[in-house]
Amino acid sequence: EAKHYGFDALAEPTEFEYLRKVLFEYMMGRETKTMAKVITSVLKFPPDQTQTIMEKEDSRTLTWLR
Amino acid sequence: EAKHYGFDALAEPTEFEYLRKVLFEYMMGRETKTMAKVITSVLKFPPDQTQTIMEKEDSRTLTWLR
Amino acid sequence: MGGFFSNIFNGLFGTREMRILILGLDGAGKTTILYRLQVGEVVTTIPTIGFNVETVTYKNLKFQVWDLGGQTSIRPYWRCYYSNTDAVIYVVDSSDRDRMGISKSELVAMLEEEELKKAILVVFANKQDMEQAMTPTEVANSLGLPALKDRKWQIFKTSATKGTGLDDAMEWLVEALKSRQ
Amino acid sequence: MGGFFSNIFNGLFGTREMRILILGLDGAGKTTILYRLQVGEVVTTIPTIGFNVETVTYKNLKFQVWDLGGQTSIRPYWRCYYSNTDAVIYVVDSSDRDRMGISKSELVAMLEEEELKKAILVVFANKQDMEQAMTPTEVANSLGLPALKDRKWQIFKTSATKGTGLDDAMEWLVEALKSRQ
Ligand SMILES: Nc1nc2c(ncn2[C@@H]2O[C@H](COP(=O)(O)OP(=O)(O)OP(=O)(O)O)[C@@H](O)[C@H]2O)c(=O)[nH]1
Ligand SMILES: Nc1nc2c(ncn2[C@@H]2O[C@H](COP(=O)(O)OP(=O)(O)OP(=O)(O)O)[C@@H](O)[C@H]2O)c(=O)[nH]1
Ligand SMILES: [Mg+2]
Ligand SMILES: [Mg+2]
Repeated sequence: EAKHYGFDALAEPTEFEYLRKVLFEYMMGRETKTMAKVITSVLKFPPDQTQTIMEKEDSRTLTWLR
Repeated sequence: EAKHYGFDALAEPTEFEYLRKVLFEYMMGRETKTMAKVITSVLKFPPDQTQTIMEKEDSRTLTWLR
Repeated sequence: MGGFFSNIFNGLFGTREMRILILGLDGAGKTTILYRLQVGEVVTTIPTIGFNVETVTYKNLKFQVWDLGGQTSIRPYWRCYYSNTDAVIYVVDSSDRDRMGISKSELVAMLEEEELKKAILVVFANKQDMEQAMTPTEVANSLGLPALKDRKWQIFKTSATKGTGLDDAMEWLVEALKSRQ
Repeated sequence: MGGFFSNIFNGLFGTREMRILILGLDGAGKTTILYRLQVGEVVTTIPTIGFNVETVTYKNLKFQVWDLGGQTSIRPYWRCYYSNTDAVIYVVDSSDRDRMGISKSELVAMLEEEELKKAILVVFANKQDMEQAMTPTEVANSLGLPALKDRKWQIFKTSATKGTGLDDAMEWLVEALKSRQ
Protein backbone atom coordinates (compact mmCIF):
# COMPACT_ATOMS: atom_id res chain seq x y z
CA GLU A 1 0.00 0.00 0.00
CA ALA A 2 1.26 3.45 -0.87
CA LYS A 3 2.29 5.63 2.02
CA HIS A 4 -0.21 8.36 2.82
CA TYR A 5 0.94 11.94 2.98
CA GLY A 6 -1.09 14.94 4.03
CA PHE A 7 -2.29 17.17 1.24
CA ASP A 8 0.06 20.07 1.92
CA ALA A 9 3.13 17.95 2.61
CA LEU A 10 3.46 17.32 -1.09
CA ALA A 11 1.89 20.37 -2.66
CA GLU A 12 4.17 23.15 -3.76
CA PRO A 13 3.98 25.26 -0.60
CA THR A 14 3.80 28.70 -2.25
CA GLU A 15 0.94 27.68 -4.48
CA PHE A 16 -0.82 26.14 -1.52
CA GLU A 17 -0.60 29.31 0.53
CA TYR A 18 -1.63 31.34 -2.49
CA LEU A 19 -4.75 29.23 -2.94
CA ARG A 20 -5.65 29.69 0.70
CA LYS A 21 -5.31 33.45 0.46
CA VAL A 22 -7.41 33.69 -2.69
CA LEU A 23 -10.06 31.32 -1.37
CA PHE A 24 -10.34 33.28 1.84
CA GLU A 25 -11.09 36.45 -0.11
CA TYR A 26 -13.59 34.56 -2.25
CA MET A 27 -15.37 33.14 0.77
CA MET A 28 -15.52 36.62 2.30
CA GLY A 29 -17.33 37.72 -0.83
CA ARG A 30 -14.59 40.07 -2.02
CA GLU A 31 -13.84 40.44 -5.74
CA THR A 32 -15.40 37.07 -6.25
CA LYS A 33 -15.23 37.09 -10.02
CA THR A 34 -11.49 37.62 -10.12
CA MET A 35 -10.97 35.17 -7.26
CA ALA A 36 -13.07 32.56 -9.05
CA LYS A 37 -10.79 32.86 -12.08
CA VAL A 38 -7.74 32.27 -9.92
CA ILE A 39 -9.27 29.35 -8.05
CA THR A 40 -10.34 27.53 -11.20
CA SER A 41 -6.85 28.09 -12.66
CA VAL A 42 -4.87 26.97 -9.63
CA LEU A 43 -7.00 23.86 -9.17
CA LYS A 44 -7.21 23.20 -12.91
CA PHE A 45 -10.96 22.82 -13.08
CA PRO A 46 -12.13 21.27 -16.34
CA PRO A 47 -13.32 23.87 -18.90
CA ASP A 48 -17.03 23.03 -18.57
CA GLN A 49 -17.02 23.46 -14.80
CA THR A 50 -14.99 26.66 -15.10
CA GLN A 51 -17.58 28.05 -17.48
CA THR A 52 -20.45 27.09 -15.20
CA ILE A 53 -18.70 28.80 -12.30
CA MET A 54 -18.02 31.97 -14.27
CA GLU A 55 -21.63 32.14 -15.45
CA LYS A 56 -22.74 31.83 -11.85
CA GLU A 57 -20.42 34.72 -10.92
CA ASP A 58 -21.84 36.85 -13.71
CA SER A 59 -25.40 36.22 -12.56
CA ARG A 60 -24.37 37.12 -9.03
CA THR A 61 -23.04 40.49 -10.24
CA LEU A 62 -26.25 41.16 -12.17
CA THR A 63 -28.31 40.54 -9.05
CA TRP A 64 -26.41 43.30 -7.26
CA LEU A 65 -26.88 45.76 -10.11
CA ARG A 66 -30.62 45.28 -10.28
CA GLU B 1 17.35 26.18 -7.58
CA ALA B 2 14.65 23.65 -6.78
CA LYS B 3 12.84 22.12 -9.69
CA HIS B 4 9.37 23.48 -10.20
CA TYR B 5 6.41 21.12 -10.28
CA GLY B 6 2.80 21.96 -10.98
CA PHE B 7 0.48 22.04 -7.99
CA ASP B 8 -1.37 18.84 -8.76
CA ALA B 9 1.67 16.84 -9.84
CA LEU B 10 2.69 16.54 -6.21
CA ALA B 11 -0.58 16.72 -4.34
CA GLU B 12 -2.20 13.49 -3.26
CA PRO B 13 -4.49 13.08 -6.28
CA THR B 14 -7.60 11.84 -4.45
CA GLU B 15 -7.57 14.74 -2.05
CA PHE B 16 -7.04 17.12 -4.94
CA GLU B 17 -10.04 15.81 -6.82
CA TYR B 18 -12.06 15.81 -3.62
CA LEU B 19 -11.26 19.48 -3.03
CA ARG B 20 -12.32 20.34 -6.56
CA LYS B 21 -15.65 18.57 -6.14
CA VAL B 22 -16.41 20.24 -2.83
CA LEU B 23 -15.33 23.67 -4.06
CA PHE B 24 -17.51 23.36 -7.12
CA GLU B 25 -20.55 22.73 -4.94
CA TYR B 26 -19.58 25.64 -2.71
CA MET B 27 -19.20 27.98 -5.66
CA MET B 28 -22.57 26.88 -6.98
CA GLY B 29 -24.03 27.95 -3.64
CA ARG B 30 -25.07 24.46 -2.57
CA GLU B 31 -24.83 23.41 1.09
CA THR B 32 -22.25 26.13 1.55
CA LYS B 33 -21.90 25.75 5.29
CA THR B 34 -20.98 22.08 5.10
CA MET B 35 -18.76 22.70 2.09
CA ALA B 36 -17.00 25.55 3.91
CA LYS B 37 -16.17 23.17 6.74
CA VAL B 38 -14.64 20.69 4.32
CA ILE B 39 -12.68 23.34 2.42
CA THR B 40 -11.15 24.84 5.55
CA SER B 41 -10.23 21.33 6.75
CA VAL B 42 -8.70 20.11 3.51
CA LEU B 43 -6.68 23.28 3.06
CA LYS B 44 -5.84 23.53 6.77
CA PHE B 45 -6.89 27.14 7.21
CA PRO B 46 -5.64 28.63 10.48
CA PRO B 47 -8.29 28.58 13.26
CA ASP B 48 -8.95 32.33 13.20
CA GLN B 49 -9.64 32.37 9.46
CA THR B 50 -11.80 29.26 9.76
CA GLN B 51 -13.87 30.98 12.43
CA THR B 52 -14.26 34.13 10.33
CA ILE B 53 -15.40 32.01 7.40
CA MET B 54 -17.91 30.05 9.46
CA GLU B 55 -19.35 33.26 10.95
CA LYS B 56 -19.76 34.59 7.45
CA GLU B 57 -21.62 31.41 6.46
CA ASP B 58 -23.91 31.74 9.48
CA SER B 59 -24.77 35.33 8.61
CA ARG B 60 -25.48 34.24 5.05
CA THR B 61 -27.99 31.66 6.33
CA LEU B 62 -29.67 34.24 8.54
CA THR B 63 -30.13 36.54 5.56
CA TRP B 64 -32.09 33.82 3.76
CA LEU B 65 -34.31 33.16 6.76
CA ARG B 66 -35.27 36.80 7.18
CA MET C 1 -33.08 21.14 17.87
CA GLY C 2 -36.49 19.58 18.42
CA GLY C 3 -38.95 20.92 20.95
CA PHE C 4 -41.56 23.63 20.70
CA PHE C 5 -40.22 25.78 17.88
CA SER C 6 -39.25 22.95 15.57
CA ASN C 7 -42.71 21.45 16.03
CA ILE C 8 -44.33 24.70 14.98
CA PHE C 9 -41.88 24.88 12.14
CA ASN C 10 -42.73 21.35 11.01
CA GLY C 11 -46.42 22.04 11.41
CA LEU C 12 -46.19 25.07 9.15
CA PHE C 13 -43.81 23.80 6.54
CA GLY C 14 -44.37 20.06 6.56
CA THR C 15 -42.11 17.52 8.20
CA ARG C 16 -38.47 18.43 8.35
CA GLU C 17 -36.28 16.39 6.03
CA MET C 18 -34.27 13.87 7.99
CA ARG C 19 -30.55 14.00 7.41
CA ILE C 20 -28.88 10.63 6.97
CA LEU C 21 -25.23 9.84 6.33
CA ILE C 22 -24.07 6.64 4.65
CA LEU C 23 -20.55 5.90 5.87
CA GLY C 24 -18.13 2.99 5.65
CA LEU C 25 -14.85 1.97 4.06
CA ASP C 26 -14.26 2.34 0.32
CA GLY C 27 -15.91 -0.39 -1.70
CA ALA C 28 -18.37 -1.34 1.04
CA GLY C 29 -21.32 -0.59 -1.24
CA LYS C 30 -22.49 2.83 -0.01
CA THR C 31 -23.19 4.37 -3.40
CA THR C 32 -24.87 1.19 -4.60
CA ILE C 33 -27.12 1.36 -1.56
CA LEU C 34 -27.94 5.06 -2.00
CA TYR C 35 -29.24 4.54 -5.51
CA ARG C 36 -30.96 1.25 -4.62
CA LEU C 37 -32.89 3.26 -2.04
CA GLN C 38 -33.58 6.13 -4.36
CA VAL C 39 -34.38 4.53 -7.70
CA GLY C 40 -34.70 0.87 -6.73
CA GLU C 41 -32.02 -0.24 -9.16
CA VAL C 42 -28.40 -1.32 -9.17
CA VAL C 43 -26.33 1.39 -10.81
CA THR C 44 -22.77 1.08 -12.00
CA THR C 45 -20.55 2.92 -9.54
CA ILE C 46 -17.08 4.37 -9.54
CA PRO C 47 -15.21 5.15 -6.32
CA THR C 48 -16.76 8.27 -4.81
CA ILE C 49 -14.24 11.08 -4.55
CA GLY C 50 -16.49 13.57 -2.88
CA PHE C 51 -20.07 12.68 -2.11
CA ASN C 52 -23.49 12.01 -3.52
CA VAL C 53 -26.51 13.61 -1.95
CA GLU C 54 -30.06 12.62 -2.87
CA THR C 55 -33.53 13.05 -1.54
CA VAL C 56 -35.06 9.68 -0.72
CA THR C 57 -38.73 9.29 0.16
CA TYR C 58 -39.64 6.28 2.28
CA LYS C 59 -43.01 5.69 3.94
CA ASN C 60 -43.97 9.34 3.49
CA LEU C 61 -40.81 10.46 5.22
CA LYS C 62 -38.31 12.54 3.31
CA PHE C 63 -34.64 11.89 3.84
CA GLN C 64 -31.70 13.90 2.65
CA VAL C 65 -29.19 11.11 2.23
CA TRP C 66 -25.47 11.82 1.98
CA ASP C 67 -23.18 9.10 0.65
CA LEU C 68 -19.58 10.08 1.44
CA GLY C 69 -16.52 8.65 -0.27
CA GLY C 70 -14.71 6.14 1.94
CA GLN C 71 -11.12 6.14 0.68
CA THR C 72 -8.43 6.49 3.34
CA SER C 73 -7.28 9.97 2.39
CA ILE C 74 -10.73 11.53 2.45
CA ARG C 75 -12.16 9.69 5.46
CA PRO C 76 -10.83 12.39 7.84
CA TYR C 77 -13.35 14.80 6.29
CA TRP C 78 -16.43 12.73 7.20
CA ARG C 79 -16.65 14.77 10.38
CA CYS C 80 -17.33 17.96 8.44
CA TYR C 81 -20.73 16.51 7.55
CA TYR C 82 -21.88 15.38 11.01
CA SER C 83 -23.81 18.47 12.11
CA ASN C 84 -27.63 17.96 12.36
CA THR C 85 -27.43 14.29 11.37
CA ASP C 86 -30.38 12.16 12.48
CA ALA C 87 -29.02 8.75 11.56
CA VAL C 88 -25.92 7.03 10.21
CA ILE C 89 -26.09 4.03 7.92
CA TYR C 90 -22.76 2.31 8.44
CA VAL C 91 -21.97 -0.06 5.60
CA VAL C 92 -19.57 -2.98 5.97
CA ASP C 93 -18.34 -5.33 3.26
CA SER C 94 -18.99 -8.56 5.19
CA SER C 95 -16.54 -10.45 2.99
CA ASP C 96 -13.65 -8.05 3.68
CA ARG C 97 -12.35 -9.81 6.79
CA ASP C 98 -8.91 -8.16 6.56
CA ARG C 99 -10.25 -4.69 7.01
CA MET C 100 -12.86 -5.34 9.68
CA GLY C 101 -10.46 -3.84 12.25
CA ILE C 102 -10.07 -0.63 10.25
CA SER C 103 -13.80 -0.46 9.79
CA LYS C 104 -14.21 -0.78 13.55
CA SER C 105 -11.76 2.01 14.37
CA GLU C 106 -13.46 4.37 11.93
CA LEU C 107 -16.82 3.54 13.48
CA VAL C 108 -15.54 4.04 17.01
CA ALA C 109 -13.96 7.40 16.12
CA MET C 110 -17.20 8.49 14.50
CA LEU C 111 -19.39 7.55 17.46
CA GLU C 112 -17.15 9.55 19.78
CA GLU C 113 -18.07 12.78 18.04
CA GLU C 114 -20.30 15.10 20.04
CA GLU C 115 -22.31 16.11 16.98
CA LEU C 116 -23.45 12.50 16.47
CA LYS C 117 -24.38 11.89 20.09
CA LYS C 118 -28.08 11.54 19.32
CA ALA C 119 -27.77 9.94 15.91
CA ILE C 120 -29.31 6.53 15.37
CA LEU C 121 -26.97 3.85 14.01
CA VAL C 122 -27.95 1.22 11.45
CA VAL C 123 -25.21 -1.15 10.37
CA PHE C 124 -25.58 -2.84 7.01
CA ALA C 125 -23.65 -6.12 6.96
CA ASN C 126 -23.50 -5.87 3.19
CA LYS C 127 -22.42 -8.28 0.42
CA GLN C 128 -24.17 -11.19 2.13
CA ASP C 129 -24.39 -12.82 -1.30
CA MET C 130 -20.65 -13.47 -1.21
CA GLU C 131 -19.55 -16.94 -0.15
CA GLN C 132 -16.94 -15.82 2.34
CA ALA C 133 -19.27 -13.27 3.99
CA MET C 134 -19.25 -13.04 7.78
CA THR C 135 -22.61 -13.41 9.49
CA PRO C 136 -24.29 -10.31 10.95
CA THR C 137 -23.45 -11.58 14.45
CA GLU C 138 -19.78 -11.96 13.50
CA VAL C 139 -19.78 -8.49 11.97
CA ALA C 140 -21.48 -7.01 15.02
CA ASN C 141 -18.91 -8.55 17.32
CA SER C 142 -15.98 -7.49 15.12
CA LEU C 143 -17.26 -3.93 15.24
CA GLY C 144 -17.80 -4.06 18.99
CA LEU C 145 -21.46 -3.16 18.65
CA PRO C 146 -22.66 -5.10 21.75
CA ALA C 147 -20.49 -2.87 23.92
CA LEU C 148 -22.09 0.38 22.68
CA LYS C 149 -23.59 2.56 25.37
CA ASP C 150 -26.27 5.24 25.02
CA ARG C 151 -26.81 4.43 21.38
CA LYS C 152 -29.87 3.23 19.55
CA TRP C 153 -28.50 0.77 17.00
CA GLN C 154 -29.37 -2.28 14.95
CA ILE C 155 -27.58 -4.45 12.38
CA PHE C 156 -29.09 -5.96 9.22
CA LYS C 157 -27.77 -8.36 6.65
CA THR C 158 -28.03 -6.88 3.18
CA SER C 159 -27.05 -7.43 -0.38
CA ALA C 160 -27.24 -4.15 -2.24
CA THR C 161 -26.76 -5.81 -5.61
CA LYS C 162 -29.44 -8.47 -5.00
CA GLY C 163 -31.60 -5.94 -3.18
CA THR C 164 -32.17 -8.06 -0.10
CA GLY C 165 -32.42 -6.78 3.45
CA LEU C 166 -32.66 -3.10 2.61
CA ASP C 167 -36.39 -2.89 3.24
CA ASP C 168 -36.16 -4.44 6.69
CA ALA C 169 -33.38 -2.06 7.61
CA MET C 170 -35.18 1.03 6.38
CA GLU C 171 -38.38 0.01 8.10
CA TRP C 172 -36.55 -0.30 11.39
CA LEU C 173 -34.88 3.07 10.82
CA VAL C 174 -38.14 4.84 10.09
CA GLU C 175 -39.69 3.46 13.26
CA ALA C 176 -36.63 4.38 15.30
CA LEU C 177 -36.72 7.94 13.95
CA LYS C 178 -40.44 8.27 14.61
CA SER C 179 -40.29 6.96 18.15
CA ARG C 180 -37.41 9.30 18.88
CA GLN C 181 -39.41 12.42 18.14
CA MET D 1 -15.59 50.54 -21.75
CA GLY D 2 -15.92 54.31 -22.05
CA GLY D 3 -18.44 55.96 -24.36
CA PHE D 4 -21.92 57.27 -23.75
CA PHE D 5 -23.13 54.95 -21.01
CA SER D 6 -19.99 55.00 -18.95
CA ASN D 7 -20.00 58.80 -19.11
CA ILE D 8 -23.52 58.93 -17.75
CA PHE D 9 -22.52 56.37 -15.17
CA ASN D 10 -19.51 58.40 -14.11
CA GLY D 11 -21.61 61.56 -14.05
CA LEU D 12 -24.10 59.98 -11.71
CA PHE D 13 -21.81 58.05 -9.44
CA GLY D 14 -18.56 59.97 -9.60
CA THR D 15 -15.57 59.01 -11.66
CA ARG D 16 -15.05 55.30 -12.12
CA GLU D 17 -12.14 53.94 -10.13
CA MET D 18 -9.22 53.16 -12.40
CA ARG D 19 -7.89 49.64 -12.12
CA ILE D 20 -4.11 49.38 -12.00
CA LEU D 21 -1.94 46.29 -11.69
CA ILE D 22 1.59 46.34 -10.29
CA LEU D 23 3.51 43.45 -11.83
CA GLY D 24 7.13 42.34 -11.98
CA LEU D 25 9.44 39.61 -10.70
CA ASP D 26 9.63 38.75 -7.01
CA GLY D 27 11.69 41.22 -5.01
CA ALA D 28 11.41 43.98 -7.61
CA GLY D 29 9.79 46.31 -5.08
CA LYS D 30 6.08 46.12 -5.99
CA THR D 31 4.66 46.01 -2.48
CA THR D 32 7.06 48.73 -1.33
CA ILE D 33 5.79 50.88 -4.20
CA LEU D 34 2.12 50.20 -3.47
CA TYR D 35 2.38 51.42 0.11
CA ARG D 36 4.70 54.30 -0.85
CA LEU D 37 1.92 55.45 -3.14
CA GLN D 38 -0.82 54.89 -0.60
CA VAL D 39 0.63 56.05 2.69
CA GLY D 40 3.80 57.82 1.53
CA GLU D 41 6.04 55.63 3.67
CA VAL D 42 8.42 52.71 3.33
CA VAL D 43 6.84 49.68 4.96
CA THR D 44 8.58 46.45 5.85
CA THR D 45 7.53 43.83 3.34
CA ILE D 46 7.50 40.07 3.15
CA PRO D 47 7.23 38.19 -0.15
CA THR D 48 3.65 38.50 -1.37
CA ILE D 49 1.98 35.11 -1.66
CA GLY D 50 -1.31 36.31 -3.00
CA PHE D 51 -1.90 40.01 -3.53
CA ASN D 52 -2.47 43.34 -1.90
CA VAL D 53 -5.20 45.61 -3.15
CA GLU D 54 -5.58 49.20 -2.00
CA THR D 55 -7.41 52.32 -3.02
CA VAL D 56 -4.95 55.05 -3.91
CA THR D 57 -6.05 58.64 -4.52
CA TYR D 58 -3.82 60.74 -6.72
CA LYS D 59 -4.69 64.16 -8.10
CA ASN D 60 -8.39 63.61 -7.40
CA LEU D 61 -8.36 60.35 -9.32
CA LYS D 62 -9.16 57.15 -7.49
CA PHE D 63 -7.21 54.05 -8.35
CA GLN D 64 -7.84 50.50 -7.30
CA VAL D 65 -4.27 49.24 -7.22
CA TRP D 66 -3.50 45.51 -7.24
CA ASP D 67 -0.01 44.38 -6.26
CA LEU D 68 0.40 40.73 -7.27
CA GLY D 69 3.01 38.37 -5.88
CA GLY D 70 5.84 37.79 -8.37
CA GLN D 71 7.31 34.40 -7.40
CA THR D 72 7.79 31.92 -10.22
CA SER D 73 5.07 29.48 -9.19
CA ILE D 74 2.33 32.07 -8.88
CA ARG D 75 3.23 34.25 -11.88
CA PRO D 76 1.05 32.11 -14.18
CA TYR D 77 -1.98 33.43 -12.32
CA TRP D 78 -1.33 37.11 -13.09
CA ARG D 79 -3.56 36.70 -16.13
CA CYS D 80 -6.59 36.00 -13.96
CA TYR D 81 -6.48 39.64 -12.88
CA TYR D 82 -6.17 41.31 -16.30
CA SER D 83 -9.82 41.97 -17.07
CA ASN D 84 -10.82 45.68 -17.05
CA THR D 85 -7.30 46.85 -16.28
CA ASP D 86 -6.55 50.45 -17.28
CA ALA D 87 -2.81 50.46 -16.67
CA VAL D 88 0.06 48.19 -15.68
CA ILE D 89 2.96 49.40 -13.56
CA TYR D 90 5.75 46.99 -14.43
CA VAL D 91 8.48 47.03 -11.80
CA VAL D 92 12.05 45.96 -12.52
CA ASP D 93 14.91 45.59 -10.05
CA SER D 94 17.48 47.53 -12.10
CA SER D 95 20.32 45.88 -10.21
CA ASP D 96 19.17 42.34 -10.99
CA ARG D 97 21.02 41.96 -14.29
CA ASP D 98 20.83 38.16 -14.24
CA ARG D 99 17.08 38.09 -14.39
CA MET D 100 16.49 40.88 -16.87
CA GLY D 101 15.78 38.23 -19.52
CA ILE D 102 13.14 36.52 -17.41
CA SER D 103 11.60 39.89 -16.65
CA LYS D 104 11.44 40.56 -20.37
CA SER D 105 9.71 37.29 -21.21
CA GLU D 106 7.10 37.81 -18.51
CA LEU D 107 6.47 41.32 -19.84
CA VAL D 108 6.19 40.13 -23.42
CA ALA D 109 3.77 37.34 -22.49
CA MET D 110 1.67 39.82 -20.56
CA LEU D 111 1.47 42.34 -23.38
CA GLU D 112 0.28 39.65 -25.76
CA GLU D 113 -2.90 39.16 -23.77
CA GLU D 114 -6.06 40.43 -25.43
CA GLU D 115 -7.49 41.74 -22.17
CA LEU D 116 -4.55 44.14 -21.78
CA LYS D 117 -4.65 45.43 -25.34
CA LYS D 118 -5.68 48.92 -24.31
CA ALA D 119 -3.79 49.07 -21.03
CA ILE D 120 -1.19 51.79 -20.57
CA LEU D 121 2.27 50.57 -19.56
CA VAL D 122 4.55 52.36 -17.08
CA VAL D 123 7.85 50.69 -16.35
CA PHE D 124 9.55 51.52 -13.07
CA ALA D 125 13.32 50.99 -13.37
CA ASN D 126 13.46 50.58 -9.61
CA LYS D 127 16.30 50.37 -7.08
CA GLN D 128 18.20 53.18 -8.80
CA ASP D 129 19.88 53.82 -5.46
CA MET D 130 21.90 50.63 -5.89
CA GLU D 131 25.43 51.00 -7.24
CA GLN D 132 25.18 48.30 -9.84
CA ALA D 133 21.81 49.55 -11.15
CA MET D 134 21.32 49.64 -14.91
CA THR D 135 20.22 52.97 -16.37
CA PRO D 136 16.60 53.39 -17.52
CA THR D 137 17.79 53.28 -21.14
CA GLU D 138 19.62 50.01 -20.51
CA VAL D 139 16.57 48.59 -18.79
CA ALA D 140 14.28 49.76 -21.61
CA ASN D 141 16.50 48.08 -24.18
CA SER D 142 16.81 44.87 -22.19
CA LEU D 143 13.03 44.66 -21.99
CA GLY D 144 12.63 45.42 -25.68
CA LEU D 145 10.44 48.44 -25.02
CA PRO D 146 11.52 50.45 -28.09
CA ALA D 147 10.09 47.72 -30.31
CA LEU D 148 6.62 47.87 -28.77
CA LYS D 149 3.79 48.55 -31.20
CA ASP D 150 0.34 49.98 -30.48
CA ARG D 151 1.19 50.59 -26.87
CA LYS D 152 1.28 53.78 -24.86
CA TRP D 153 4.27 53.34 -22.58
CA GLN D 154 6.95 55.21 -20.64
CA ILE D 155 9.84 54.27 -18.37
CA PHE D 156 10.90 56.06 -15.17
CA LYS D 157 13.84 55.64 -12.86
CA THR D 158 12.67 55.13 -9.30
CA SER D 159 13.82 54.24 -5.86
CA ALA D 160 10.88 53.06 -3.80
CA THR D 161 12.88 53.10 -0.59
CA LYS D 162 14.27 56.62 -1.12
CA GLY D 163 10.96 57.74 -2.61
CA THR D 164 12.44 59.24 -5.76
CA GLY D 165 10.89 59.18 -9.21
CA LEU D 166 7.47 57.93 -8.15
CA ASP D 167 5.79 61.32 -8.46
CA ASP D 168 7.02 61.87 -12.01
CA ALA D 169 5.81 58.45 -13.01
CA MET D 170 2.37 58.85 -11.47
CA GLU D 171 1.97 62.28 -12.99
CA TRP D 172 2.67 60.90 -16.43
CA LEU D 173 0.26 58.02 -15.81
CA VAL D 174 -2.56 60.31 -14.72
CA GLU D 175 -2.14 62.43 -17.84
CA ALA D 176 -2.00 59.37 -20.04
CA LEU D 177 -5.19 58.00 -18.49
CA LYS D 178 -6.96 61.34 -18.83
CA SER D 179 -6.00 61.90 -22.44
CA ARG D 180 -7.13 58.38 -23.26
CA GLN D 181 -10.70 58.99 -22.19
N1 LIG E 1 -21.39 -8.94 -4.41
C1 LIG E 1 -21.79 -7.73 -4.00
N2 LIG E 1 -21.20 -6.62 -4.49
C2 LIG E 1 -21.64 -5.42 -4.05
C3 LIG E 1 -22.66 -5.29 -3.12
N3 LIG E 1 -22.87 -3.96 -2.89
C4 LIG E 1 -21.98 -3.31 -3.66
N4 LIG E 1 -21.24 -4.17 -4.38
C5 LIG E 1 -20.19 -3.87 -5.33
O1 LIG E 1 -19.07 -3.35 -4.64
C6 LIG E 1 -18.38 -2.40 -5.43
C7 LIG E 1 -18.24 -1.09 -4.68
O2 LIG E 1 -19.51 -0.53 -4.47
P1 LIG E 1 -19.74 1.04 -4.24
O3 LIG E 1 -21.19 1.25 -3.94
O4 LIG E 1 -19.15 1.83 -5.33
O5 LIG E 1 -18.86 1.23 -2.93
P2 LIG E 1 -18.70 2.55 -2.03
O6 LIG E 1 -18.90 2.14 -0.62
O7 LIG E 1 -19.58 3.63 -2.54
O8 LIG E 1 -17.14 2.94 -2.23
P3 LIG E 1 -16.43 4.38 -2.16
O9 LIG E 1 -17.25 5.29 -3.00
O10 LIG E 1 -15.05 4.19 -2.68
O11 LIG E 1 -16.40 4.78 -0.73
C8 LIG E 1 -19.19 -2.27 -6.70
O12 LIG E 1 -18.61 -3.07 -7.69
C9 LIG E 1 -20.56 -2.78 -6.31
O13 LIG E 1 -21.28 -3.32 -7.40
C10 LIG E 1 -23.26 -6.47 -2.61
O14 LIG E 1 -24.16 -6.46 -1.76
N5 LIG E 1 -22.79 -7.67 -3.07
N1 LIG F 1 17.71 49.39 -2.36
C1 LIG F 1 16.41 49.32 -2.68
N2 LIG F 1 15.67 48.33 -2.17
C2 LIG F 1 14.34 48.30 -2.48
C3 LIG F 1 13.75 49.24 -3.34
N3 LIG F 1 12.44 48.93 -3.48
C4 LIG F 1 12.22 47.82 -2.74
N4 LIG F 1 13.37 47.44 -2.14
C5 LIG F 1 13.57 46.31 -1.25
O1 LIG F 1 13.45 45.11 -2.01
C6 LIG F 1 12.90 44.06 -1.22
C7 LIG F 1 11.69 43.46 -1.91
O2 LIG F 1 10.67 44.46 -1.99
P1 LIG F 1 9.12 44.07 -2.11
O3 LIG F 1 8.35 45.33 -2.27
O4 LIG F 1 8.71 43.16 -1.01
O5 LIG F 1 9.17 43.23 -3.45
P2 LIG F 1 7.94 42.63 -4.30
O6 LIG F 1 8.14 43.05 -5.71
O7 LIG F 1 6.67 43.00 -3.66
O8 LIG F 1 8.21 41.05 -4.19
P3 LIG F 1 7.12 39.83 -4.24
O9 LIG F 1 6.04 40.20 -3.27
O10 LIG F 1 7.88 38.61 -3.83
O11 LIG F 1 6.66 39.75 -5.64
C8 LIG F 1 12.57 44.69 0.13
O12 LIG F 1 13.62 44.43 1.01
C9 LIG F 1 12.50 46.19 -0.18
O13 LIG F 1 12.81 47.01 0.92
C10 LIG F 1 14.59 50.27 -3.86
O14 LIG F 1 14.16 51.14 -4.63
N5 LIG F 1 15.89 50.25 -3.50
MG1 LIG G 1 -19.22 5.46 -3.34
MG1 LIG H 1 5.18 41.92 -2.80
